[in-house]
Amino acid sequence: MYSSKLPFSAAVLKWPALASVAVLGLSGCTVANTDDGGAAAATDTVRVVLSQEPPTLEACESNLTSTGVVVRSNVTEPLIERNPQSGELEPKLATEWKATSDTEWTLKLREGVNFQDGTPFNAEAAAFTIERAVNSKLGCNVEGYVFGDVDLAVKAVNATTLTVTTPEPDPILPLRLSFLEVVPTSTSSTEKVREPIGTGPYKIDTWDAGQKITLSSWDGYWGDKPAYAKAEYQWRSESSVRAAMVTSGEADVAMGLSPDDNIGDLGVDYPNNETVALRMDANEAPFNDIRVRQAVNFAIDKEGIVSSLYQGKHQVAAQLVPEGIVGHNSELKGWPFDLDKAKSLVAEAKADGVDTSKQISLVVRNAQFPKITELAQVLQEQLTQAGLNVKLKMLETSQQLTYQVRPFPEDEGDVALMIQHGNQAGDAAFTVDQYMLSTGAQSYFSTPEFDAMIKKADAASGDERKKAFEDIFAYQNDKIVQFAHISHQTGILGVAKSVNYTPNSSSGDELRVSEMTPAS
Amino acid sequence: MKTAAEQAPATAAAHAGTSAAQAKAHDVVLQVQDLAVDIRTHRGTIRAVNSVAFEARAGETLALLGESGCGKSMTAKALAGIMDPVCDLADGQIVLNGTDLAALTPKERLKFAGPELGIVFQDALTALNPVYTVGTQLGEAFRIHRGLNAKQARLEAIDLMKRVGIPEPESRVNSYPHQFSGGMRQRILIAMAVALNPSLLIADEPTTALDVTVQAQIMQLLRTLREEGQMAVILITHDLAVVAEEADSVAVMYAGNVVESGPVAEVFADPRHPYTKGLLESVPVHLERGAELNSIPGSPPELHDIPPGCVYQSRCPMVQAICRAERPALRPVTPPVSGAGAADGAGLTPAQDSRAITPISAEGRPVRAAACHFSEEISNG
Amino acid sequence: MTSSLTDGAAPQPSAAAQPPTKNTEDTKGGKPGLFRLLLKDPFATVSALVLIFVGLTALIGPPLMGELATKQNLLFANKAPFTFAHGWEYFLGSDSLGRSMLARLVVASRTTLSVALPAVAIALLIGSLWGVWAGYHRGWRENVSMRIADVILSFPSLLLAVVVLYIFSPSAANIVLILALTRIPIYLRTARAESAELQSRTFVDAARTFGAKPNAIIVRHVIPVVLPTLLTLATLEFCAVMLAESSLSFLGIGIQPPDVSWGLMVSQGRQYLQTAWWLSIFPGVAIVITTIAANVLAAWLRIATDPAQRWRLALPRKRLIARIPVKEAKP
Amino acid sequence: MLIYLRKRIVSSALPLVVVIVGVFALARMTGNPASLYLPLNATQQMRDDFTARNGLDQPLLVQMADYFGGVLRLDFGQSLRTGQDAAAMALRAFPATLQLAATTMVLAVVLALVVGCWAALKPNGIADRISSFISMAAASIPDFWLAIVGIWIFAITLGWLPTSGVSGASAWVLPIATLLLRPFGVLVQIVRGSMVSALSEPYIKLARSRGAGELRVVTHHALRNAAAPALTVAGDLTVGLVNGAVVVETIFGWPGIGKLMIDSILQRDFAVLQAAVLLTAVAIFALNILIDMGYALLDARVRPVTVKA
Amino acid sequence: MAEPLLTIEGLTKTFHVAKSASGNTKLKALDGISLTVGRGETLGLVGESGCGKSTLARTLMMLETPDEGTVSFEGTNPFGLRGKELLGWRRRVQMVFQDPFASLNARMSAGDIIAEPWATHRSLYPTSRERDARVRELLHMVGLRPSDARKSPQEFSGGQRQRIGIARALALNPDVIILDEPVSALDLSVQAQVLNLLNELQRELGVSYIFISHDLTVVRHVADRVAVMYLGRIIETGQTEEVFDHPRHPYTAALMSASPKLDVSGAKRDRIVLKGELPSPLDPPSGCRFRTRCWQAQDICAKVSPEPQVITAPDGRRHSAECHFPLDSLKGLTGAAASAL
Repeated sequence: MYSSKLPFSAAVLKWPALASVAVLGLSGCTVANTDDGGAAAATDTVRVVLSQEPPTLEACESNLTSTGVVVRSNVTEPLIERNPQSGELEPKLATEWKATSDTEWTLKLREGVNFQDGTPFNAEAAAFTIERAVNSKLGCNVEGYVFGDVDLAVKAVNATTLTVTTPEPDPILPLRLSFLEVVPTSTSSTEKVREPIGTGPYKIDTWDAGQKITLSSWDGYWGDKPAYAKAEYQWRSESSVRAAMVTSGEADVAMGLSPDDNIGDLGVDYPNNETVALRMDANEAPFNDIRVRQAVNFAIDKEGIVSSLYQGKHQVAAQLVPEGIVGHNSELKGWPFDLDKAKSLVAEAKADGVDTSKQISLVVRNAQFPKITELAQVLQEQLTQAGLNVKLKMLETSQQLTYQVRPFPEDEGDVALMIQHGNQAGDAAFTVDQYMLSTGAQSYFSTPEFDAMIKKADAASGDERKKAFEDIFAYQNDKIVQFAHISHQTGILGVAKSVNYTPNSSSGDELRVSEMTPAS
Repeated sequence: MKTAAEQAPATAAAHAGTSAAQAKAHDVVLQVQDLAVDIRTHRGTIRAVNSVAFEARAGETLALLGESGCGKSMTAKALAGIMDPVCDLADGQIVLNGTDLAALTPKERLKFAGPELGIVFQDALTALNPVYTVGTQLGEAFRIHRGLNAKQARLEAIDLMKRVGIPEPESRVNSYPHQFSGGMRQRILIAMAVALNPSLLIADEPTTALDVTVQAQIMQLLRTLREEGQMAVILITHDLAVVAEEADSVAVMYAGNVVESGPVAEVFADPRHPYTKGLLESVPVHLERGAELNSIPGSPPELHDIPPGCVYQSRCPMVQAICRAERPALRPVTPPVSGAGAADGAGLTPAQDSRAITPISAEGRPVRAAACHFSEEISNG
Repeated sequence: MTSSLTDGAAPQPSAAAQPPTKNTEDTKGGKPGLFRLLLKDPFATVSALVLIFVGLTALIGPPLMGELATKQNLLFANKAPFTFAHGWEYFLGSDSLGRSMLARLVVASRTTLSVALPAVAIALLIGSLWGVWAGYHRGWRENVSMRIADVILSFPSLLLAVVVLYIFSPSAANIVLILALTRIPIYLRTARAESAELQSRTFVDAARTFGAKPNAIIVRHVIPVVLPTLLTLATLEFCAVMLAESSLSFLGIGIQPPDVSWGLMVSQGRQYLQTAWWLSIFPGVAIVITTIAANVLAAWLRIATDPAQRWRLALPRKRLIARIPVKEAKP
Repeated sequence: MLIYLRKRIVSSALPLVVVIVGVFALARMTGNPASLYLPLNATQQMRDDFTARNGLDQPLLVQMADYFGGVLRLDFGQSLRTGQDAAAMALRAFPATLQLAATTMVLAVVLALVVGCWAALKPNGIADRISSFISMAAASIPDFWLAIVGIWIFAITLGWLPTSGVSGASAWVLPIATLLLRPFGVLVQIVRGSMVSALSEPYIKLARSRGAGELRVVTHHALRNAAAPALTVAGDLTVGLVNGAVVVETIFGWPGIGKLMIDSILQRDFAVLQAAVLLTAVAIFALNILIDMGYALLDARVRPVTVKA
Repeated sequence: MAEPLLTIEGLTKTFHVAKSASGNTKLKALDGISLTVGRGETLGLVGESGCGKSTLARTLMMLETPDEGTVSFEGTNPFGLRGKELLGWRRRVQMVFQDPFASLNARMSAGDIIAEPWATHRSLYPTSRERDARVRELLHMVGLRPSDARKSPQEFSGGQRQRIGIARALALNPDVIILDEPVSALDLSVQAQVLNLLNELQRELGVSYIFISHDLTVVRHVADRVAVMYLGRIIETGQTEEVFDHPRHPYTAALMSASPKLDVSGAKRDRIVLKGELPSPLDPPSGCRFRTRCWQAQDICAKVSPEPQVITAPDGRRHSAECHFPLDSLKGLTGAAASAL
């Protein structure tokens, strides 16, 4: 040590001084190691702030929000993509596709596309991608969400032709395939890969774990060169901090803001396809009586909630899917707020021997979306007004999940679960199978007729399919009433003045850097 | 740090002055007059030391004798300028080699602390800073007053340790206080006090916590140092035997007042204050085993509750009306001449002056003085 | 915190710092009553009043507020404070659901106190008794106890919170449990240190010479002496516990709505900081004021219950400000 | 010293094991992580596969034996969340926390020493009153609130500092300021208290009697004696920072161990949690040894060689 | 000599301490102590700090357990007792502590302090009325007022506190009271009062005292017999006058000589000032323990531990000293030293 050489005669001063020298030395190292990204806003870099660090950038996990935002359509690309505005499927790495039989689809692949490691994209890679994500033991999220337990038979006919065979007829297989991000055959199929190689306009540059991820544009991209040479991702869990970063010029785009973050005119709204609703367990009293479930619908002041809590940015919901999703029933109107009606329905049920005083647990996941705590308290208050005995249970994610998916906890009494459902696929089947079938992973109950309606709709296609799902939503509101819909949400994105970007309904899941341009 | 550096030249000069004016034996080094110290308590201000006067002479030991709470330590601290924050110097002069310390600001006094005046505390363990080596502490005076560097100060410290008889000073200079025995710690304290050859050394109960064999060693050391440096020593103690053996003159304190003073042999042989007399009789010596000791009844008065009149009135066997009415001043008493007491009858006409007279005699020898209306009678009795 | 108290209280002021005779203090006038001493210190008095006010609010406030704290009015959300325009109940503004801030603060005070007080009390009780026992007996009991304290201290309390919340339902009682458990070592260490020191005191030896049993000695001699220090510590801990509770709320694993505590209010109000500052500022100020009051009182208590330092409080205030060393020159 | 160190290490090993066993058992009481890592509509087969793949179907004791076997081979398992080596994740996050904690504590100690001494010079004086009020207030403000207000004022309104992040020295200011207040507040009170009692010690009087001036008395004689209690408390506070700068790390996006720990608790990422706890426990234990050594440096009486029964 | 009440035989106590500089961890605080105390007798125990006086007192009070040796109290070994019998022994031997401030719990009233022993010995005064009466009686005995029972220790002066300590020791009606430096913390005038009280109580109650003190003047005043300790051993014992007037062990002589005398004549005397320091009890010298400081040590002193030699004075008073070369009271000391004794 240098202690003997220090010019301090007083031993007292020695130790703090030494310690601070040591600490400053240490901290100096970090500061030096971190390039000064925040200070100078280079115009060739777009800086995005997320709400959390992606656990991985594995392509088959890209329907995890934070992973997808970085990876999808930036680093990797799917065969087919869905236009978030029109809902139409559009070619990406596949140029065309058609059903060649009830159960077989044939895809024509784009030529002249290379992966970022230089290997060419071909049917073999496409087949590998599907095999890896759907049929392997990797346990990819996309497998569960999009394909269920269905295994697909994939065949590379030639370099540019691929056939996919499903065990059952699947009219929306192309839509399902749009969730698969293509990776080269060199990708491990036994382990998940943190930093994938793709065909997208950007490749992963660096990942400073805990700090930031940098993407840089890839020269070998088959399409147009994006406007920004680099994209930089950081993450902050406080939404007010994310907003502040945009206002203070430390970031160009901030995800997942709340109306109260005071982002001002830098806030851009977009429909994020998320719908909030209460799911009621009709297997227990008092929700076993439909009048009580109807009463819940009447008791909730949806207009009031939307206008006050969400500053009018959300829409009152009448069904689980918003506009733009195949099967959305635009005829349906939200239940009117009618407290008296609600009270009388509860009274009626009570008169018929339903134990309406039994406690209902209102189960809510902490911090699931902005202002969820406030919403939960409003709901509790309003249901109480209607004469129900509601106990609010705010739970953390893991615990709440035990209520959300089968098998549901036993002996919990009656439960009203607050759900936030996002249908990112654009087809109501993804909603209805989950939430309304009697065997649906997130459904409490159904009736045989209703199940039959759903099965039928699943197999249908085209306008018939659309109509079938519209009927399902109407039927649920009339006869089933498992849900009390509250609102279709609106996402808020903070976008700095220096960036031109118009978000769309998929922006919450895939944020295409190539769609961003510097403002003049 | 800076202030210490600034002080250095000034203190060096002061020191040089001291050496030049090095006192000859029996010269009065310190003269204290009308010293009064107040303590602030929740019951108001109380006077802990009242009109105390004495003088200390070069090469001699003055003992301040008294029981706990009599104000003797307070007096010592007032002399050294290290009183507690709740205490105030209310009155009096402390003339040390011609300078009235009481009139100086605390900062000015710092120049005297060390070169002119050293103090030794009773509890050597708490009086030494536990976190520094004894060498550092011994050398500090040299660094402050002579501006020596650490190395030079260490050499001086070793020298000092030799002077006070600490074995192997070269190696022990780097030891910490807790690594020394009680006796050695006391030696270190003494070394610290005499480091700059002060003309006055105040020793506040220097041997109370020590065993008799060690006490004898320390007393011997103090004697030697006193003679070497012709220091005036003020020895504060409650031990009559120590006073008898070590001191030249004595001032007996009671409840903040000096009640009797004079040469030790005279005072002990012929006490002129009932308190002194009572103390002397309390010592279980020359008595049959188990015989009743002649104890003083009661206990000293509370400082906030000292009655007007004589401070000793509540315990005095010969108290009279005047004792309750009027506080006797410390005034010279005549040496006992056989038969003279009865003849001149001075004891029956108490002095009217309530102000203390500093008992200084022209010949340079301390005179006997007592603060009792009936001091002559005690002598006779 | 722990050792500060022990270290702060233990060193005796030098003999001379006390009044000159050791018994001057109390022989005649008796000891000045704690209450009278309190009145002499305006800061401590104000602090005590604040704490009494908070305590009373928590005790009788919520029933007085009735439904006001839960009555929502979505059209009346986030109304600014300091106006009587909307009635006295909205003098401190309304929250994001249009509830009266005043009523919410009052109701939250009860939750806050009913989390902090039992948590402190339980930790105090267990930690102190354990620590006193360990310190009195020394030896392996002491070693094992200190190791256990080490374990608890280096255990992630957040995990504990999640475990308890997962296994039991989120309730104030469980938060109390977690906070109490994690604060036990604080008392354990302090009580042990004090008790270990006490068990070698002469009056404890004296009791041993009569053949008194260890437990009897602990009850009669150790606990009464250790108690003031521990109570002072508990007062300080009260603040720490309130802050810990609010941090848990921030992380989403503390008090859960519809229960409401000051910590939760600060935490929930933080997203409105720029649009409705009063939502988080008022409960924050409530925490700070209560904490400071408790701190001041603790500081005062530490001196007031120490027979060796007590006299300091009784000194006339003005003169105390004198410098060290006292200016010794004549006026 | 070496003997002493060896003894300390041995005596700390057992609590360390107890902590890990406790964390291991408690973590597994928070439920199966399958639902967090699998899609919501995952089949029972998928759940079973997941459970088996991660060894969560084994009896707790077997799992624990496996884990400790791995630890002995320096294999701390893999993160469920990121698939990375758990120990590597913990080790990567730790320096950020350590730097933050160390810088904060050094600043807090230095500031507290200055303010505490200043207050102690005139007990109950104006400076004392002010500093005690400030320190109490500082110690009683919820840190997350302070952090957000700080961002609001200094990053948004004034634009002086970045809101968050780790890039550049200026990014350190707000997190440190936020973390600093509580240790500072607590330490000021400790330093003040121990300075007041140190200043009334006989050796201080003696130093004055040697002609030591006020500054020398404070910096030379009292401070070092007053430092010991401050050191204890600073140690405890540092433990708190090392263990729990969670809130500040969360708000400022500081990639530290606290954030890692709470994330892995909430995400049931057991291996990472265990690695993080183990690492912090070892660090705390090392810190305690450092503090003991600090004591020994400050005060020769507590040097282990001379300790008596 | 009075009938022996308490006999101590070969009492040894070793403490284990953390490693010392020399690597020794055994501190022999008591090394083969043998003593007797007769009924109604006062045994003075003299020695410097660290000599083992207090350890001996603590061992007799059973605050420490001896490694070797026996204690016999009217033929019973208290260390073999359990339960009721043990309490019975504790009742019969009591102690007064040195520091009247530390030995009383400041949070109890004087009455409670005096009555405290009865909380353990319930049978002694079973009703509160009896206890109150006895407290008043004890207070009176030690010269305090009955109303003092309600006061707390802080309200008393040092001497009064020591009286409370004595009253507490008397509460169990003991046969032996160990007085550990009972007056050394007191002022001279108060010391005399307490010594008078102790004498008076002994006369009235016939209790035996073990009087531990470093103040030779006081010991000479109160003790019938005296034992001088040095480094865990009793190096000289005998009747008080005999030991004081004719010390046989050089250490005793030095101790007497070092003790300051109140000699009002003012004549200065020569004294034996011992060189060096008390050796560390962790590393006591071989052979005779005093040899390192003894002015007449010879080779044998380093090799052989001296055995106690019993010396009978011409008047029949017996006296034993552990020294190879016991001083002859007439020739052993320098003239000056002898005259000072």
